[in-house]
Amino acid sequence: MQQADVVLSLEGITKRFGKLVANDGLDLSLARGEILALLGENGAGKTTLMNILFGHYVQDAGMVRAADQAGALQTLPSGSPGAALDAGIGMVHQHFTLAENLTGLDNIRLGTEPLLALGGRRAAARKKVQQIIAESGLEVDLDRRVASLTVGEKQRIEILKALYRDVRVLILDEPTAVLTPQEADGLFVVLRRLAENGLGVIFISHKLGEVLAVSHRIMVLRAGRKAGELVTADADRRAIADLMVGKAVAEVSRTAASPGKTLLEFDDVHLRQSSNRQSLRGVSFALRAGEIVGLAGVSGNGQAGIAALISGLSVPDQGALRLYGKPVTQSDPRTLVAAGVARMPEDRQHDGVVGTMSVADNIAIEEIRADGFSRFGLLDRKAMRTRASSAITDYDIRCPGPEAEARLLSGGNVQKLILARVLERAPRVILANQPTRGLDVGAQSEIHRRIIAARDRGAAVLVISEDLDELFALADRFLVIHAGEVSEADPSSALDRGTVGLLMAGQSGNVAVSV
Amino acid sequence: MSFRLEPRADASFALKLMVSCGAGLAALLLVAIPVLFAGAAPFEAYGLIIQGAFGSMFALSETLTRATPLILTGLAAAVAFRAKLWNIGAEGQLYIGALAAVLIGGGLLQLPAALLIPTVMIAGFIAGGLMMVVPAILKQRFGADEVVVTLLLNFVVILLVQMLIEGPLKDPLAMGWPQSVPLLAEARLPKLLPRLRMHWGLVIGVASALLLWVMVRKTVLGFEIQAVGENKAAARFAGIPVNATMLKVALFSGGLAGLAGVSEVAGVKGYLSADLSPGFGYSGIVVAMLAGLSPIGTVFAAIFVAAVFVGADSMSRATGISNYLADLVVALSLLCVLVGGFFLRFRIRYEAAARPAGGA
Amino acid sequence: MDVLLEIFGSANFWAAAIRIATPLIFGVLGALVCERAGVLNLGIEGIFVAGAMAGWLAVYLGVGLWGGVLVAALAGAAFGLLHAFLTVILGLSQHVSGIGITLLATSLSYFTYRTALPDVSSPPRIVPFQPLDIPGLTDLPFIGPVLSQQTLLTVLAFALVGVVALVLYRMPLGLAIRAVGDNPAAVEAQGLSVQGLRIGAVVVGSALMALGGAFLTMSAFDAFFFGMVNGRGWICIALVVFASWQPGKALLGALLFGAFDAFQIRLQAEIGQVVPGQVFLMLPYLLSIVALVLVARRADYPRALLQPWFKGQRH
Amino acid sequence: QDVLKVAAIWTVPVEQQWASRLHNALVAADERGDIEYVYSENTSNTDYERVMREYAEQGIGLLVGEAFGVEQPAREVAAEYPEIKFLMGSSLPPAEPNFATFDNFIQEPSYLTGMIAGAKTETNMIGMVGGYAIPEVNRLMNAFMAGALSVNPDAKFSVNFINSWYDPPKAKEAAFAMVDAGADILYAERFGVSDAAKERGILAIGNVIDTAADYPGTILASALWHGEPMIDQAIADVKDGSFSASDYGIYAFMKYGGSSMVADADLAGADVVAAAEAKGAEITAGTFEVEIDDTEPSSTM
Ligand SMILES: Nc1ncnc2c1ncn2[C@@H]1O[C@H](COP(=O)(O)OP(=O)(O)OP(=O)(O)O)[C@@H](O)[C@H]1O
Ligand SMILES: Nc1ncnc2c1ncn2[C@@H]1O[C@H](COP(=O)(O)OP(=O)(O)OP(=O)(O)O)[C@@H](O)[C@H]1O
Ligand SMILES: [Mg+2]
Ligand SMILES: [Mg+2]
Repeated sequence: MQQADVVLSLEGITKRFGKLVANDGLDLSLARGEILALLGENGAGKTTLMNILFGHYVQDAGMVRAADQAGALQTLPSGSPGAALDAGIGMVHQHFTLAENLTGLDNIRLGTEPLLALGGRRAAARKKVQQIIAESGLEVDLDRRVASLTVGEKQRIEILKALYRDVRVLILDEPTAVLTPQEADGLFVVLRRLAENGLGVIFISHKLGEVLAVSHRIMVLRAGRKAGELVTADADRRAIADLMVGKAVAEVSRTAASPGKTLLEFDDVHLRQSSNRQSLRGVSFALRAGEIVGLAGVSGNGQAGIAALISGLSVPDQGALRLYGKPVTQSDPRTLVAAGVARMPEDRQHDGVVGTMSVADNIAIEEIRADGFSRFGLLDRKAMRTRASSAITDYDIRCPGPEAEARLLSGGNVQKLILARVLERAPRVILANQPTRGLDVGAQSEIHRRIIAARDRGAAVLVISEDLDELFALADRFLVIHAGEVSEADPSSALDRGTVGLLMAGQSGNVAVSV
Repeated sequence: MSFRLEPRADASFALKLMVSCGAGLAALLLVAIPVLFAGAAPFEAYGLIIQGAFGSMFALSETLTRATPLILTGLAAAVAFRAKLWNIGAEGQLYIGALAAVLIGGGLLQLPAALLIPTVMIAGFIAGGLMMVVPAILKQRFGADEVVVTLLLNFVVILLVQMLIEGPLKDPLAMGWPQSVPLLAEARLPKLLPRLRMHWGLVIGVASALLLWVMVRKTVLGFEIQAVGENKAAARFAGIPVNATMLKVALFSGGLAGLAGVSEVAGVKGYLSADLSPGFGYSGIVVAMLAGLSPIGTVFAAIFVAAVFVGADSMSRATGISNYLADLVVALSLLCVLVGGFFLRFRIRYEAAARPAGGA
Repeated sequence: MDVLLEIFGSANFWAAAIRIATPLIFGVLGALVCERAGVLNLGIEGIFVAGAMAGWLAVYLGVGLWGGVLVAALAGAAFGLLHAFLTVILGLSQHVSGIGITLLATSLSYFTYRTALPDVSSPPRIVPFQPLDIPGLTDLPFIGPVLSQQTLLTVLAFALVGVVALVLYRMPLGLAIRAVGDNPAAVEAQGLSVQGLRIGAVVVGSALMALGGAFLTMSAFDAFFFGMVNGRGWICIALVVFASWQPGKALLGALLFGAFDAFQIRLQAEIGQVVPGQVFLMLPYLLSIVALVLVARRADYPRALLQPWFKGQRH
Repeated sequence: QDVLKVAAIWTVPVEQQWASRLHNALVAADERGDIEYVYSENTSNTDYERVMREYAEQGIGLLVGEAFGVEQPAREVAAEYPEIKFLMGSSLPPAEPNFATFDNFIQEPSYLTGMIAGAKTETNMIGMVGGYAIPEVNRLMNAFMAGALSVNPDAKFSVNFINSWYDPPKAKEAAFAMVDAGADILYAERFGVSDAAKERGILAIGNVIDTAADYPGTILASALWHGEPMIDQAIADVKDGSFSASDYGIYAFMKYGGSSMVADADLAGADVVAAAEAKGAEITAGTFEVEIDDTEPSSTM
């Protein structure tokens, strides 16, 4: 690689958070037109490195240099996103950085014009964005308020935001975590084209398939250090996964299902639309003991409604829900939990844990009024702690102890905490909503193993996921949801990615079954 | 050079002590400015403040008397703020509680003190509580911001009190002054010591703080309130009845403020007038925040605020400075303590501009 | 019925409504600017007092009326800066800081007034802003009498509504302010300074609030009194929510409030006291609550209101 | 012998008309060297007792203040410090041995200003703006109305209480409303009312203090309260040991010079002023008595 080709160079970046060394003397360089994939377990330090590069964090040591217009590397002042933007660096953050009260266009314009310019340059901006949309295929309504956009659309706005600035380096931190396979594929097409035109791209993802498909080079981080670097053409999944985890990752194996009697049944369920939820229109399906049912679909097609119903957060407007044959149409979370329904929320940080409460509290929270954890309205702290200690060992929840605040746990460990909470009671029905979104391969396989074990014990499991790989790894049977209607596709063994993709896009059910 | 804030896990005792002393010192330095401006000697003034707040049994009693309503309104704010229910309406709830006390204890019920005092207290608690339950319901049902609603209700309640004490509740023996009929002797809270104003309200306040501490730390309800306060969505998902819990919080919060009203009428004033409270409801918020929303801390924060006011007020009289100084000293102390609390929560890290590692 | 017609048909009524609304317009605009950037400023009540006192004192000491307006704005800005330091830089509770600011601004104003003028036994007076006299305009029927009872400060208040709307909706600066009140991370990611925007908004918003106070001592009246702000600041906090954080609706809300107040005063003057006076005084507050209940669901909160934000924190 | 130490505790700022009359008298006595005067203003009723005790402990000779909101504790404090004399504004009777009372009984000049207003109104409508409907205010308004009706039975009154002691802008608005409703003379119980009168070019009646110089051409007449007779009497009584728990309120009566009426003859007309002054002479001579009516006045329309 020639010096002149380097558009970005990070040298000896070190960053500590208290005692934790998040980045430990990391070097990285990126060439013009190169797509570099940055891999690593949760908490390996990927986002931190990017945040330093972009100026959100200030490094303890090390230097960031970026090519200027003429191609000469200039040192970037640390801690200034503005300087990074000026140097032609764009970043799509791991979590959305959008003002929801503004339109897509205004989010894109934000910060690009002199603050006191009267009138702004709205029209010119629109023209430019439309041109980028035409070139990239990132279709999105620029005049809708961001609050009303789907996650996929928001992600597209994020990418447009970066492209709008004519960046020479584009950082994408887990951009596909919230995209459908089709959307992700679209994005990769765009990325390849942009790279051909000379853009340097750093791409972070936990999905090895994508990484292999799109990147030129792979850099793996482990615990803040560089664990290895590979040319993509020479890499394979196993090698990368082992490099990330530092040891061999166990394959999850699955035996054939032996479904028993129906445990949970949706009977012609209707649910009205709400601000962030698509309506359900006459949904009927059954979950049987000892099988895993995968619910596939593009997000925003009614999954949220089904999850809310099984979680006890909503009641159907019409139709019935039956648990073990008895109607539970008017239930709330507590009665469902007591009846043996385990619920894993889609957004684990938001709905799953109370961040400022302890691990022990969060494990006990669903049953806090039950006899195990309290008596006469008084908490039994000892019982809560005992339960938490055993959960921490059994589920390998990495945390300082039962009294640690839940917010200090990484995403994977939060998910393990939730598993420990809901699986401990040997539930008969399990709702696993996006069970491994954003988790690294190690955590993924652990969670998959637990879900399959629960099925083998005789639980009925509904897995909702946008990750087809995950569904194929878990599901014994597929349901596909589109526009609030659910259709059955079976047997799952006869399906392939393509047909499920078509079903998700709303093509008729017959296509699928005919394969 | 730039600086970064780093949250502290736990502040050591030494640090707490240092910060408290630092805040106190800063407050003293700031207070010196208006004192000098008014032409008095700062060091003499400092001595007089302490003497005025704690220098005699009388001073101590006055400090504690003033702290009493602040403990209760402070607890009212603390319990609500813990659940992220922003009750700015303790002032109005205080008046409603006092009104209920006067309605019940002003002759309506003839009972011995052992029964009448609890009755009056319960009435005040419920009245104040309902006063907060209404905004909580409006928030749940209609999304009406409770900050604004409770703030506005303060004005409504004070006007209502004015209307009643100029109308149906007016004391016919008060020579036309707008004040309510007096509480029966059986409804009055006894004094703690003869010839001093300190009264049983103080005991009620401290007991409430202890009970609240037990509730927060030891009970399921406290657990649920914490969960709802910290993350509503997760609490709802975990099956905690969020709305019902919020209503309980509202009832407690308003009820405690109502008790503050009862305590003032039954312990100090003896009757209700529109100037019962010089802003105890608002000061309660300050007290609660100074205490970091801790029930036990609230007691000490209330005594601190009361001592600063009583001491500074007394000092202003002794030095001949305008007595508006007292409020100024309270405000300055408050700000210093607030800034001090910041240093307990965060450490400041200075960061030199990044050095390239290993040369360029 | 006749009474109502008579009241609403009179130019004096509308003049009074505007006059009563003017300090609220300043205040509600100031609160709006602060809250749009994500900072609740409960210091408003005290900042009103500070503006009223500082502006008046400056004029009394001879800096001229517009000099007084400037001094008032600067006093407000100073307290705004303090509030911003506490809430934006240090991230302290906005409620408590605000109440602390109110306490500080009020007591400091009173203390300064009393210490500067120890021996007055009746409040000294200044020559306040004079009513408008614009040939052509003030001669018009109806409009004329309404206008000719206002001063330039009222014109300034109305103009500022336009300016604030212009900045918020037609300038990149407004875009940034609206964004920083919704999601500071979005602003930082676009290379703007979250703290800078918030501090600026709080300082400017507080200066606007102080003008509301200055109006009281320099236009509505000509002297400073203890307690004369009398809850007007708090009302602005309610009006902002009522207005859904929009300048146009803020103006409307302030005018409605002014009109109601003017109406109840006139009704009392016309038909005497049929019900206790407090009922009338209560009504604006109760109606505000009712209005709030009606608009609340549609109101769209600055999502980052009350949320401190530190650079380099995890989002 | 040491100078007499006098402390005053006001629940309002000393600019407030009521307090200012006594405050000024005390300041004057201080400047004459008769007493040494200290005071606390804007003291809330909650704090009142504490402040009383603090002054008492400082060893003052005479304490002047307002017991209206704190009758019971004020009397308790007085009983505990028998060596100190208390002269307190109060609606209740004095209490032996050291608790004397007073009030602003200036209904007499108020009656006289009412006569002048009644004679001068052309619309037969007089607007009255008060703070709170308390006896101190009511009795002045009632006397004023009686005075006006005595010369003009057709006079009508519009009464409004703004429920605040200091909100001049609000008082001004209330006054404007009355002007809009047809009033051509305003009774200015509060600050702010005369400003409205001046702006609208009509007349106003002053109360307690003389503000004629501040509003040239506006103040028709004023009922003035003079604190000096009472304060000086009380000081003298304390000094010669004759201070007793009596009602010093009588020193507000015209015959003691505790109150008076001033009128602007140019505005009111010499004959009208002369009539009022003649009535004033009757009052001073004791041949005419103004009724003390503390009930809340209401509009008569
Ligand atoms: N602002 C911060 N304060 C404290 N610790 C932080 C902060 N930001 C990151 N960390 C820590 O630094 C480590 C690296 O985090 P980082 O977010 O870079 O990981 P990552 O590789 O992006 O993980 P993931 O794949 O889950 O996104 C983590 O252990 C995290 O706890
Ligand atoms: N506020 C915080 N302060 C200090 N450390 C934190 C904080 N939040 C998280 N951490 C650290 O972050 C580490 C990993 O967190 P991180 O959020 O990167 O996980 P994650 O897998 O990326 O989650 P997700 O994928 O859901 O975003 C934890 O080990 C914890 O120590
Ligand atoms: Mg990351
Ligand atoms: Mg992650």
